[in-house]
Amino acid sequence: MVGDSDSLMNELYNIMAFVLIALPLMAALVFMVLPNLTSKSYWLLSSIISVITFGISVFLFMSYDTLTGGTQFSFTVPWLDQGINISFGLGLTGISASMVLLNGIVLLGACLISGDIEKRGRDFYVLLLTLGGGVFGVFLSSDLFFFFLFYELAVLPMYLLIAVWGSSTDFGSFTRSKEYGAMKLMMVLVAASVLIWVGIIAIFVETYLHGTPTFAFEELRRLSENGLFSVEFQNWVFLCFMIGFGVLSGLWPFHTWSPDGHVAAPTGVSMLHAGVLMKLGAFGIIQIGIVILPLGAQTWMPLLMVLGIVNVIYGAVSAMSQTDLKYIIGYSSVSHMGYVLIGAATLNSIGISGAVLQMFSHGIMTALMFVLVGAIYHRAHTRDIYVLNGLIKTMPHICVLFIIAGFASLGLPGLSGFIAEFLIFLGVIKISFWIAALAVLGAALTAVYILRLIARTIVGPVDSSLSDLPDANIYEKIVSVALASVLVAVGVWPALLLDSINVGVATIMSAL
Amino acid sequence: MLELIHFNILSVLLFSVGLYGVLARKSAILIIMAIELMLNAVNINFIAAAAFNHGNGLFTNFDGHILTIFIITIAAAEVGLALALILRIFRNKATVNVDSFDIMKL
Amino acid sequence: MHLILFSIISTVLLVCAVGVVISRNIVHSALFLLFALISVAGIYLVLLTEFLAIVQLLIYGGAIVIVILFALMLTRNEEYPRIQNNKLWPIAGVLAVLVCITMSVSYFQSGAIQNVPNTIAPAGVKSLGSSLFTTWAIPFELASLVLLVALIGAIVIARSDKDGN
Amino acid sequence: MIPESSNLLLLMPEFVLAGLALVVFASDLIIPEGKKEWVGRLAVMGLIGLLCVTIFSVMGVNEYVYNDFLLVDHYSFVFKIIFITVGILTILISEEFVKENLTSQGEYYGLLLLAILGMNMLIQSQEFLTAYISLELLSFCLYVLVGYSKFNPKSNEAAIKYIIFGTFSSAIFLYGLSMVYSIVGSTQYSDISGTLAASNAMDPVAILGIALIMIGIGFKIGIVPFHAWIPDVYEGAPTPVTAYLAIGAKIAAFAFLARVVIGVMLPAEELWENWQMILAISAVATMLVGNGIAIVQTKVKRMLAYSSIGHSGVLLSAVVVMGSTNGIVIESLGYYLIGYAVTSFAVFSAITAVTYRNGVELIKDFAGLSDQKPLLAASIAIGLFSLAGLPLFVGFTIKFYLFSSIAIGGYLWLAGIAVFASLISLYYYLIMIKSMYVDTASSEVIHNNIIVKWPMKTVILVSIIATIVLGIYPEPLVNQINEISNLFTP
Amino acid sequence: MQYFWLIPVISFIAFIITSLIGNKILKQAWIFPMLAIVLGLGIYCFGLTEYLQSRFDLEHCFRSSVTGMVGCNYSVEWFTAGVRGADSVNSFLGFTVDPLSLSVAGLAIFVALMVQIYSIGYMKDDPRFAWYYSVQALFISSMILLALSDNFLLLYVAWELVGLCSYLLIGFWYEKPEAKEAAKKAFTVTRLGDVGLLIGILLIWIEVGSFNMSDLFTQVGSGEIASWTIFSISGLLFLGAMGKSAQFPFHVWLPDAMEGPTPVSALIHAATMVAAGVYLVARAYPLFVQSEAMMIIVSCVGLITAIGAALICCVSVDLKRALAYSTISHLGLMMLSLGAFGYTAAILHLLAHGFSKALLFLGSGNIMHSIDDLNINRMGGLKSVLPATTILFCIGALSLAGIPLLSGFWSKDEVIVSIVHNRNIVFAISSMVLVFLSGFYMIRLIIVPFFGSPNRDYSHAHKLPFVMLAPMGVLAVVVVLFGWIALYMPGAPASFGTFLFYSHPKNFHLEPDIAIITLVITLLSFGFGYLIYVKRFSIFQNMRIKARLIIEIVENKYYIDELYQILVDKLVLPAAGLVALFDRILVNDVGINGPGYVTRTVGSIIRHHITGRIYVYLALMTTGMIVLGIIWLGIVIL
Repeated sequence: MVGDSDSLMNELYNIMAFVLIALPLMAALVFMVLPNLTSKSYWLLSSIISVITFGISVFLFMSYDTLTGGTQFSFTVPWLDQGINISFGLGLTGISASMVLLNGIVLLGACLISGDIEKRGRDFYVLLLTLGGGVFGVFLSSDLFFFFLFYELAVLPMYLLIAVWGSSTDFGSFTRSKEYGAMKLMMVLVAASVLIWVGIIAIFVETYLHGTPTFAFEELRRLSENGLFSVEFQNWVFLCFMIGFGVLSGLWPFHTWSPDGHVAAPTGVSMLHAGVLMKLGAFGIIQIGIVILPLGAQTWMPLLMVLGIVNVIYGAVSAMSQTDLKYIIGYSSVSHMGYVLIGAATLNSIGISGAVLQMFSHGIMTALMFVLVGAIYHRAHTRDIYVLNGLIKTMPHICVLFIIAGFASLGLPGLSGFIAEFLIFLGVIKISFWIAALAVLGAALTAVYILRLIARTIVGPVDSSLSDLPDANIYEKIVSVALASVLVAVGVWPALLLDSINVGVATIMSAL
Repeated sequence: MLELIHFNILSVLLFSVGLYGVLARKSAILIIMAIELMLNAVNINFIAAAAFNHGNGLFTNFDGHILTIFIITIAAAEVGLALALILRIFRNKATVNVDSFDIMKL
Repeated sequence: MHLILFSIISTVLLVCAVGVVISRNIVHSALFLLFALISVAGIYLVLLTEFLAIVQLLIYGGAIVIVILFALMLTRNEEYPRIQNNKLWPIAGVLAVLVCITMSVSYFQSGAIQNVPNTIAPAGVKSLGSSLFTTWAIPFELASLVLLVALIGAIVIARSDKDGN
Repeated sequence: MIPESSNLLLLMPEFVLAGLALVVFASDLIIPEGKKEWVGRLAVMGLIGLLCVTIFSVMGVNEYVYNDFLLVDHYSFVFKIIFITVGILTILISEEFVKENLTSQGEYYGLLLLAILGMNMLIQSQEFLTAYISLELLSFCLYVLVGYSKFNPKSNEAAIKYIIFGTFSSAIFLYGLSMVYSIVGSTQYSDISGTLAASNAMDPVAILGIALIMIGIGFKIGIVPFHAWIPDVYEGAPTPVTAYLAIGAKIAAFAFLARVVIGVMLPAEELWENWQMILAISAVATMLVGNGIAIVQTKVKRMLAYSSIGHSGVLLSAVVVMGSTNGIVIESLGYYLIGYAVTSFAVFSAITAVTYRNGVELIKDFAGLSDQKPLLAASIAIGLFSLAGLPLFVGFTIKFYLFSSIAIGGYLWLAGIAVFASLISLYYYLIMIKSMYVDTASSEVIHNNIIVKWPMKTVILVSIIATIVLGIYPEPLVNQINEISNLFTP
Repeated sequence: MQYFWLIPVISFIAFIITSLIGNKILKQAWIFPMLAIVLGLGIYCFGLTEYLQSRFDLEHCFRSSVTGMVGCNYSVEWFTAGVRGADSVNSFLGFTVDPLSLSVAGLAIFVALMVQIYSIGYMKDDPRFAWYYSVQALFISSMILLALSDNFLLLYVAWELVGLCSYLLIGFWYEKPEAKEAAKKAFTVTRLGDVGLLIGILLIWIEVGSFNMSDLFTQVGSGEIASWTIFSISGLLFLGAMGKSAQFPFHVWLPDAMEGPTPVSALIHAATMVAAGVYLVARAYPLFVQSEAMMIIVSCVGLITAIGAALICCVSVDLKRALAYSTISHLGLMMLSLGAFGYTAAILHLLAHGFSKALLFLGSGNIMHSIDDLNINRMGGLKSVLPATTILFCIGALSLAGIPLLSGFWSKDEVIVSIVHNRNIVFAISSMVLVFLSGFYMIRLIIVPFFGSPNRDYSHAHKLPFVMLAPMGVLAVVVVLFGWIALYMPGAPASFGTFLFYSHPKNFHLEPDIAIITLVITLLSFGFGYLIYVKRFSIFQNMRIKARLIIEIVENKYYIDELYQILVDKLVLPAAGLVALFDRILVNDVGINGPGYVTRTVGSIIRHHITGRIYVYLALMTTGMIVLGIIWLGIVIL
């Protein structure tokens, strides 16, 4: 590098990744110590923090040099080099660049719109920032141990966030209390992480017995390339990873925690939960599963593909008959995550880049939908689609953006949903025609239930009881317009994201 | 002729009788007595081993006997403490039957 | 001659031990315990360790049994002399027999026990005393602390407080 | 004539401790009735002084003392430091409790000090008799402490159960020792392991003797067949004593078990292989039984008792893997014990603070604690999350370190079950956290009459900060501990 | 020619501007879209003249070997995914200028201009006037993009955007429940059709490796693609076309789409959007031609749709629905002609039908505007109230009926010629029946509303502003003159046949016998209509009673609508309900809560071994001891 000023800059660059994680977590710790101010002041503080993190994440995304690729901003510090060799490594790859940006945006949105939390504001923001910090950590860490640590850290606050600030709903024939939703979510996610933990330990033991104990991705990748992991080993460890990470990204039989979690969670939390938390699973499968255990990936790819397609169709069909807005969005995110899983299962570069783009676009889409549904619930105190109708009359801003989000989710060209799904279809058609056909059919089914939802609740004659509801407040307006504009921008010009994603996928494909 | 095996068998028998006493008896005091029997069985074993093997191998200066002395002292201390506890519980519940000590279960 | 003496004392010992465990009357079992401890002292004599026999007699026979009798006297309630076994006693019997079998099988199988010279070496008081205070000094100190703790503990527990809330 | 390798100065900490105990007992006479907590404070200052004495006198020493009866090395140094700190913290948290609930308060602190002495000697001893006597010293102190609140029938019942169970198992321990003695001729660990390794056809009497000794120790650490006493004793005992039992006694027992396994078992490879499988089964059973039953508990102390059984199962699985190949297992065990101690203090101190005045027992009585006493609720929550092994707390790193070393030892399936057990434990910890944070305060149990004085507050803050800091940056602590792995090259 | 991409871009900008600041300048909101469309027309005419004088810059333009027409395409890189070089997909924003795109784009721009002028008057007092114009602008930009795009991906993007605009415009008055249901139905049905299109595009990409149409046609031409794949790709594309052009199974949405404002129906559901399906088949014609089976399917579907729709049109009561069915019928006719290798005829008919149907719809708009009712039985005698509309309406209707000298005659005749030549006798006869039916319903739509005795008072019918009549006049002129281009076109290509053709240009030549037969049949149908509706002969009344059952079926549109409704209500929704129930009960309560419940019960069972009594604990301990002892003795002794 030229001159020391550059190395200083380079130095400054490298710790930027660390700052991005440390800032929310430090802020959470500081909040704990602060004397208890009003919830509003904590809201203000956490919004400032999230604006800064958003700035850094945009900076990281922008300055990711798409020509060189590989992991940049790498920052490693030996953490525990006695016995088991764990070093705190961070690094930004092509894929994690867009994911970091996604998390920056969604975290900022979540903080801004949760201004209406009165009860124990401080604890809410402490947990929210820990959640955000944890997710940043997962995307940035280049070390298996810290990947898992941040992965668990992101799951930790979910219980309290949902159980304390959530809302129970009574559906007549069955009730979903917030405690039930929170407990189920926590137990399913930690049960999934049991599988991942066993997998990680198995990998570490292999490296330890091989004489080079390590957790770093690069090392593991190099070891697995020159054949350290036998095929049977890769098979069962990849299976653990697939199910473990799959559960978090709503894999079919284990998906029920996500809709129930959404129904119970407050708006900001379900934004982060659906927008970002579910992406950790898919990110894990791609970043760890495929890179470190390529042979295992190849053996289990058909199963993941089939489960993915089941996810898509099953999610779309069950969304069709839901009566609660959040349930519909919950099942639609299960269906969209099915696309991501199919994309990852294609194991070809188009499919995976489609999957990553879908992760990004679905993240933004669901976050937008949850902001709007949260706003509707905050005003109409019900999410039952039979009760709500003709909302566009009273809340034009919210409803127009809801229509935009709906059309993005059904894959209308010009919005990011289409490009991502199209790339996944291209990836899948190379594998098998029928799965691609079913996937496209899934998109059509999405159209059916989205249009049914819009026709039933948004447009149509106004009910007398709902006629005096106020429109979105200033924060909801800003956040929703920002998210919608991101959707349109990525939809019209996907090269914004695809350049960095392609580079990231290239490194992954070289492992296969 | 008298061999070590006889003493060992004797201590085994005494030990198992003591064991039966501990398991079968209802009154706490009798359980304490049974434990005394078991400890005596242990002492017999120690002294017999020390006496017979004196001289060969590591059996130098009658460690068995010293061990017995320590065991007797500890046993004495233990009986004292156990009976104190039994009296305290008798004062509260007017019975020493082990069956009735089950406020805390499951 | 030793054999005859040993067999007499051991039968007395076992009879009394069984008596402690079987008898219906609590005072009888206490007395049986006293005789059992005395016959153990006899066993020590057979093993030519007079000092230990005296120690056994004094401490066990004298102190411990007396304390137990005191405890029996203090904890009299309506069904004073009669004591029953708890309803688990058949299982206890089976367990005790099983333990006895396993132990004795291990003794019979063990080669080391067999080829032990069958001469009994007398243990003089002088050698016991010297090794007690030289090689085993640390355990001796600890034993004293244990006695101290037992003492304090017994007092703390058994002391009846004035206000006795 | 005291044997030649008798550098008694190395036992300085023990003598000082014994003296301190006697001084404390004596001071009880002088200090008037109302001010008994000063006895405790004296004891604390004494222990802090003792801490310095131990650090200066015994740091980095590694030699046999007193004709190979005791081994003063880094292993015992680390655990001595742990025991003293545990003692200090226990005295601090029990000050309020003793003042409010117990009679004859002075002796309480003296017994605690003697218990610490018993633990120190227990882990230093290289010979079974000293081990037995210090075990008895420790157990006697604990018997008395458990039965300390005389007028509470639960405490009496717990003490009776504990003493009967204790003496019965020490009788078994002694019988095992006598069998081993009649074969080996001496009670030194080195001699026993020498004869065991040498004798080709393993002698049944010696093997059975070792088995009975292990059963005696097994009772102390509370693994499956011998765990039945733990719930009743933990529930019956006064809360600070429960804390001491769950932390101090458990660490001492496991340190002693590790000492015995390394000293006696490892040299005899073939013997140890069979033992490993038996201990592994018992570890699995302990984990599942402990965590399984804890789910359905309604009383807080009983739930914590079963959870500590679960943790003993985890620790036992670490002992199982303790092959002579690598020191990593010992490091992870030591690190786990320290982490466990710190976290349990965070939980137990807060629970003592909550329960000492209004005798609350059920989990649902903790409802709404987070509104009335946020610090206590936060301390319990952080402690429980760390016990469940969630990140950023010390619980996660210690569990990760331990499970990786178990897996390295070749027992990956055991590590898998251990991870599964910590999942189950998360469930009932969450129930507790739910009652504190989510449920609203029930009318009849009011928590705001609790006043948390400075000693309790310092303990809570110290343990919370330690739980978080050790979780985030364990480097210095682990460096300290990993010298004990040189145990394998004495 | 290379500035064609400006047309969609300008109107897209107009869309953005109007939607952003529309409601501020409510009344003048039409300025920007109007400006955009005029500019577009200018660029279009400039480009058209440049093309006609064949001033091609050879670097971009070349004569396609397969279709034989000269096309110029310009493209710019859009995005590329996957590892560059290895298996990656790169997409381009490209557009092609060739006779097909020129003609369809011309139709779209011209009719859009007319409709925009018309709707200034028609939509004047609507509260969301600005939103109407912004969506109009978006529609025009996406329609032109559809016409111009040179690769299937961009085509699909435009295809969906056009669907979106139709959804927004049908559901324009979203307060009315029927409007929102119609919009939902339209978009869902077209979306189901698009599934086929998308899968087809995926298959194309697999075969050809890129979305570019010219690559596909070269590969098809050189025979590298197997016949089965050609059939499946073309079948899937045709599925999409059927969806958009409301062919037989997918036609249900078009009649309901009449809920939207009439100018919208005129522009979208008459001229441009519905023609997109025909345009797609024409664009992919080299593909369709390769598989004989496909051509038969296209013609059969076209035929069935045409006949079925025509029958319904004869009995339908609502004027706009009647016109919708006539559109479906004519689209079926175009598909039939494409199926019968009548490439030029189909496109010519598309243009002619576009202009005349737009005229008819604007006419119905006038009626709607003045008397606010569209039920033709309640009208009658309108010629006295709206003389100008009557004349214009008649011109449009007669042109579609195929009266000579009007544009409809030329194209319809050309279509019939190609059907007779290339298809067997069944098609010929049925096309004759079709001619009769179209003549009959056209005359019916003229007589019943306009002539005959007025059966309601028209006193309050308000006058039509000039701005509504002018565009109809211009359209009428075009309808009259347009037919002649079949004979003569300015510039290099002498006539339309040589301008737009498939594989070899062939000039238009009038087949005297077929022309006469069709003319006779049309006049016959006129007479027949006259007898029924003016003279009201009794024999027709009792014939109507006798054929009660058949008419009743036709009136309810063969119950297809009800069939779909039943299909959805009885099959899809309950199935969805079942899946949701299955999900909640089986997957959730059993699958997820199950293990939790099992562990809890196991926990509560095994806790009973802690009985609280000390001797049980001790017994437990001794059993443990004995078991261990036995194991050890077993190991040591055995």
